[in-house]
Amino acid sequence: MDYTIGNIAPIILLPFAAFVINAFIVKKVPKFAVGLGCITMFASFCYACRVFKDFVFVTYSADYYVHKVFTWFDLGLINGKPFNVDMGIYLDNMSAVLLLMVTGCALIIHIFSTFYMEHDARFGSFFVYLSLFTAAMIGLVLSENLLSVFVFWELMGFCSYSLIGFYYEKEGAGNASMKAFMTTRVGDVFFLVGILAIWSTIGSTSFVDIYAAIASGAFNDLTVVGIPLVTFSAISIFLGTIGKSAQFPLQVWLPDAMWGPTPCSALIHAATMVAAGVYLSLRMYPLMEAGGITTVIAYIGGITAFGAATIALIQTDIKAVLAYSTISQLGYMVLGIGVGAYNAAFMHLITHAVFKACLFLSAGSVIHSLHDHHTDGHVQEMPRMGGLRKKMPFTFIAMLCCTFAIAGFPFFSGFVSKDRILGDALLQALDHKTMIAPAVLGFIAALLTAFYMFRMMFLTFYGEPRDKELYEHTDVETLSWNRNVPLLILTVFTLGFWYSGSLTGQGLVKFPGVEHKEWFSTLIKKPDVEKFTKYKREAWGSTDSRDQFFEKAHYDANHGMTEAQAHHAHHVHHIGAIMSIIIAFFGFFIAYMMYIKKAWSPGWWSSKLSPWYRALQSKYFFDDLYIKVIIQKGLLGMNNFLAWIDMGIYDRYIVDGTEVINRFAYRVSNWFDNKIVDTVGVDGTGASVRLFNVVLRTIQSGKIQFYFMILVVVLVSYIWTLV
Amino acid sequence: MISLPSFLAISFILFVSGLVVMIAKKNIIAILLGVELILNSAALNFAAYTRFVNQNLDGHIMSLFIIIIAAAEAAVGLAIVIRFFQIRESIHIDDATQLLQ
Amino acid sequence: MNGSSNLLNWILWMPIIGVLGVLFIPKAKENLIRFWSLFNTVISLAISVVLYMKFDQTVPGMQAFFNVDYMWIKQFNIHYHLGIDGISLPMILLTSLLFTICILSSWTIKKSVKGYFALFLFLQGSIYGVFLSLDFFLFYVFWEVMLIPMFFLIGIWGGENREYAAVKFFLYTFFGSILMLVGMIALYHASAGTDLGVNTFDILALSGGKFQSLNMELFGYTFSFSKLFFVFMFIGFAIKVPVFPFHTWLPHAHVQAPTAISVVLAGVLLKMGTYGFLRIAFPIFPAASVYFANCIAWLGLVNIIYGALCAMAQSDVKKLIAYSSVSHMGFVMLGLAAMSIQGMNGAVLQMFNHGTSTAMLFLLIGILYERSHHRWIIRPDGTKGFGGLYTQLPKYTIIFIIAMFASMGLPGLSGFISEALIFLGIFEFNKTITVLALFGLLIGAAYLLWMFKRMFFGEVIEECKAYTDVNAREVLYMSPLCVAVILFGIWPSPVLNIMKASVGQLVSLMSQF
Amino acid sequence: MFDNFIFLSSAALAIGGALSVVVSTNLMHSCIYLLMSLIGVSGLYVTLSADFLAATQLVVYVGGVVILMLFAIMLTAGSDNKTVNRFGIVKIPPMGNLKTYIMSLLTAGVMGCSVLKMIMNINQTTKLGELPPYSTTVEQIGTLLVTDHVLAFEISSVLLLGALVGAAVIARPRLENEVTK
Repeated sequence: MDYTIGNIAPIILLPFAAFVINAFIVKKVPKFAVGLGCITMFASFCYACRVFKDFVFVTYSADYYVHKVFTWFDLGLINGKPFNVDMGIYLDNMSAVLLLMVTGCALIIHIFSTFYMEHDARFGSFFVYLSLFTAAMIGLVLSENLLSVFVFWELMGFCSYSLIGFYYEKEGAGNASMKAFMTTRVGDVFFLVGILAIWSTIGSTSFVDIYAAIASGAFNDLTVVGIPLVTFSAISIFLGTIGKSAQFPLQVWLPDAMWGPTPCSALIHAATMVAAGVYLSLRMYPLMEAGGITTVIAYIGGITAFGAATIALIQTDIKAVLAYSTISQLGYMVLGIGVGAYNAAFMHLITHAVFKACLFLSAGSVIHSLHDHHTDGHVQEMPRMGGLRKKMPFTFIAMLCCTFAIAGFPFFSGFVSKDRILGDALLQALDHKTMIAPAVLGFIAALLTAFYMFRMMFLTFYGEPRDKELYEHTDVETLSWNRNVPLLILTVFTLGFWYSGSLTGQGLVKFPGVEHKEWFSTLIKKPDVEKFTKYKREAWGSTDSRDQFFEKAHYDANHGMTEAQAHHAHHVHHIGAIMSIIIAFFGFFIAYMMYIKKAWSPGWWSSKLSPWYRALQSKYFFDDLYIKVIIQKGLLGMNNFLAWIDMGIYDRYIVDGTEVINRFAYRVSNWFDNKIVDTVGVDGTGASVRLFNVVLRTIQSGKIQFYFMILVVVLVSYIWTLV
Repeated sequence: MISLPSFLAISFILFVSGLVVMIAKKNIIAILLGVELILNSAALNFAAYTRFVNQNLDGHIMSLFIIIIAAAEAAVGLAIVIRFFQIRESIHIDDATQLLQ
Repeated sequence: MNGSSNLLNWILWMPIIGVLGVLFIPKAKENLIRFWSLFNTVISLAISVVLYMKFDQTVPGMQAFFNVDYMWIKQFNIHYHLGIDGISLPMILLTSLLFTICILSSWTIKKSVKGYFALFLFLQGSIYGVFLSLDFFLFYVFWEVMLIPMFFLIGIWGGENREYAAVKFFLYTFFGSILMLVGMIALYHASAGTDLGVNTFDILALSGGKFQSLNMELFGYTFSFSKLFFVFMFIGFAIKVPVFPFHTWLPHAHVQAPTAISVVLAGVLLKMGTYGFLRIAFPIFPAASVYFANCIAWLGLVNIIYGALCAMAQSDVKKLIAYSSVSHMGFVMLGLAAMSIQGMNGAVLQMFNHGTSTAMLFLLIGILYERSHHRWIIRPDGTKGFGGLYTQLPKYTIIFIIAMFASMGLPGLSGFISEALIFLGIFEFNKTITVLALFGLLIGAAYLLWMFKRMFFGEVIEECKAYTDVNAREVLYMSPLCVAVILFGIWPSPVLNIMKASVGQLVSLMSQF
Repeated sequence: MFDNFIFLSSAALAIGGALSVVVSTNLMHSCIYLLMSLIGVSGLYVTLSADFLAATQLVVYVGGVVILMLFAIMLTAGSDNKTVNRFGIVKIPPMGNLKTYIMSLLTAGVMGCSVLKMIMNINQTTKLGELPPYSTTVEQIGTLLVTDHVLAFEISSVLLLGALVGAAVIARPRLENEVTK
């Protein structure tokens, strides 16, 4: 398993090359550009499969990794040490799995886009952005250091900006894209601070060096602005996650991101953009742990999961429901990081990516079919849908499976991952009082998730069509390769056993005769920082020499815990799993009663809880707070004030005011000259000046006679001197 | 009675008159008249000196050349005046101030 | 001294030859004048490329190979001394590139073509002079001479308020120059008292902290010679940068100047200020610079934040970009104040990168102005000045996006690496400033994106429907900058390699104090 | 006695003519006064026994230059009706006013004083009658012109030719196409 540039680099270089080539040819041959984008994506996926196979089937060790660096640029020697800025590849089990997920989802989204965007005027351009977006995400996954992560991180920000603003003739798209970029950039700036803090302390941003530094205590006793450096950098980097993964309080951009075309929403919400934030936090998990901010992370995750789920309750736009559900699920992942469920959080990242991609693509399929002939636009509002399962049965099945997955029904992937997070949260809550709140919020959010997802399903696919005309115009879904095949593939992977190795997940009910193989939970585990201290950096192209101290096959069923602890944990996990199954069914039941049976009226609830309902409608006033108060009142007001000070006061009065001083000085000196000098009687100065003035003026008269006179005078004076 | 100082006095008066004419008059032709007067005073001085001091004819030759040059000067000067008049419709000296510009 | 060393003479006097050529071409032959000027700048560019090829990247100081040194005024020991090192070479390359591009962008100048191009080439020559001089007196001469063409170029070919802007620019800079002159003469007189033994203007001889222990009496107080005159020099250069509070000439000058002049102003002229720090103020007064480093850093921070906030309030595109220059030059000041390898390298790189990205923005605004004849994002009466340009001008928009994101420091484009290096440098120096300066980065993105949103998104407004997309000439002169911005964003080594030895030498000098 | 008479009358004519040129306000008149003055000067030449000079004076000046002047005056007649120049400033009258006279007299006074001072220093008091009489000078002048002063003679001929051609070229009215150019 000796990886060289030829094995890994194509994964990122192929989509990137597609981007570069397509950027130039897309205007001439859009069809070819689309084909190129898809083919390169497929090739990239194949390479990722190979990497995945090597990591998963050859070794079980969670510690094994491939690390290759080359110098990007260097600045010569600093205090005798060379200062190199490195780029390179860091590939371990987590990256391998994530790579597969990213390339796989991206490939499927590419294929679906050929269906969805077919009639768009800028069919080709869309694929240019898609290629770059995917390349950036792949680059981020492959990165070996934080700086390189930041580079791709920002590139993704740029791509999301372009894709959200894809329909640039709409004013709202402009607002949304700008909002997305700026909000994530708030996080990015802090991320950069964190990078700088680490970089300037240990002279490198490589993951390996950071782990080694944590293990060797290089961060100890250092402080930045009063807080320990390790905490400072952990918070800063986690703020990057908050921005990118739309956590509270920077969640405002993600719902607006649906201004982009639906496949791009799928890409942003599932595979790339938001996953990057969680991935970063997972990578930097040792740092977060060392910084002691896991409680904060858990609280933020819990609040996000709960808050976004509540907002999703009342959304009527199908994509908005999905957007808030994304935020909520991301909250789960962050909660998982906070409660130490490293493995489960990552697993939820993967499972969520699959079912959320499927949900968005299904929603896209629905929206694409519903064409309003009056406004010549697609319909996204659920109040105008209803009964669509007869028109598009295949989409319905796909979406239903995904809804089961996200709601955490047994046998589906969401159950496997989410319930392990909740189980760990419960475990933490039992041990520490402070962790009770996040766990409770997590469980309530699970209930709400099941409810609003089924609400969406029922409103869309069940009941009577509420907009008859629209319903009549909708064509019956016919199977097509680029619409249903992607959905089918994703649907298959919403099943739980792909991830857990057992049919139910959790390893609780073992399928008879099948060996117990929880590949996921054994492959991915917290990096053991102690192991990295021994490591010497390897240059690009050199062969691995780490085989001697990294065992390739290693499996620890208890995850490093003692037998008693493991037993306790298993026990709590059982309780958590049962609780969440009950909760999921309860959520389903409420939705059923409200929207199918119509036994309980949603209107009654909303009128009963009207203040809260209003708060939900305005998304807890975050948009108002940020845009109206902070930006419009605060920032713009201050800007205008400053600009007015700058040009209106400072420039006009202080800088140009020196002219007044000059004029005053002139007047004073003039007065002095006239009144003092003249009246005192020293008339000579002024008079001579005036005379001189007269003389000069006369000399320049151009009159020949005057010149002649001068000549005579000069002649005479010459004569006088002679005589 | 007829001695060198008396000739010099006459010449002096002619010279001063010429000078006054040149400066006081604003008419270009009048200024040329002043120039003629001054040239004459000079020529008269040559003739007088050569008669009273060294008694040869060199002064005469000099005076002769002065007359010749005066004639040439008058011809060219008047031509310029006429040309100037054609252009400016004036022979006022203050109109000839191209040197100022 | 061997044959090739005349390269510096050639590059310095080539534009002056160009000026003479322009003066000999009859006024009516406008195209001949344009092509001649273009030809001339292309030759300058070619010479700079030759310089780059022959440049030895491992030598830290002045490259002896290129050195030119003649006695100029013997009585005062003034030399005609030219030299080049890793700090001036990027600036020379930038100047050559931008002037070639600006000649192309000035193709549409209608008013008095001959005078314009003559002055423009003259400006180029004087700027080369500033970047190449190693004698303080010569430096000062070029520094002042540069004002003259600039004054006329703004004052004659500028916008409606051009005289005011030109006079303001002139007086501001002149004020700084006078302080610099005082400092220069003081140095000259003080130099005999040091180990040099003679009065000299030679920058290299003066540098190295020779005046550290000198004191002088002024108005009955005792001042440290180096601190006092460092402040003088600082103000002189700071006006050019411009550092808050000496920045108010810049918005006026930029807004009023014609496009090419704005490009030169932002792209090259502002760098002369920071170049002055690197070449003169820091090496000659290293102790004083270290003493004032904190002060410089805070001023840089104010520049960043204040410039960015003011930019956000502008409704005139060009003024907005002008304030963004103030903000970006603040980053350079931060990098200089850090006085570490990373910070200084970042600062020099930022000087180069800001030159390319801001030049792009100004050129693009100029292109737009040729179509619209106004620059309002929002007119004073509240209506939109531009709208939906994305739909109307797709190619233009793509170039604009590249320029805009380069300017806000998107990774993969040139601004990022320099800013990251600057931040790395300043983080070790002062962490509070770093955290605050990063907000400048945030606001920097905000005002550019907000401007972009208001101008490019949405429906095409009626007025914009007549605009045509960029033509071949415009694409021709934008493309080298696009390539530079992307190339140096992905692969900064070509620029970093030429500067790092020289910068390292400067930093090791500073670190002794 | 006869010499004295000729000298006195010639001197009176020359001085009177010159002063009349100064005070006259009519250009035509002052030209005639100049004629008188020139005739007086030629009379003075006679008293100095420079008969060839006197004749030349009469022929060239009286017969040539003054006539030329008169023609010029007549050619430029009617030129002085404009009292304002092109800058809008009221012009000084062509024949001068008090201010110009004062200025000229001041200048002339200064000049005259210095010249007078030099004249005062001359103590050559020989009377005309005490000098050896001259024979006719024509033959000697002719000899001198082609021997000692032949170069100046030739140059003056060239000068005269040049003046002739130059005057003709300058005074020639421009053709229409030349004027527009």
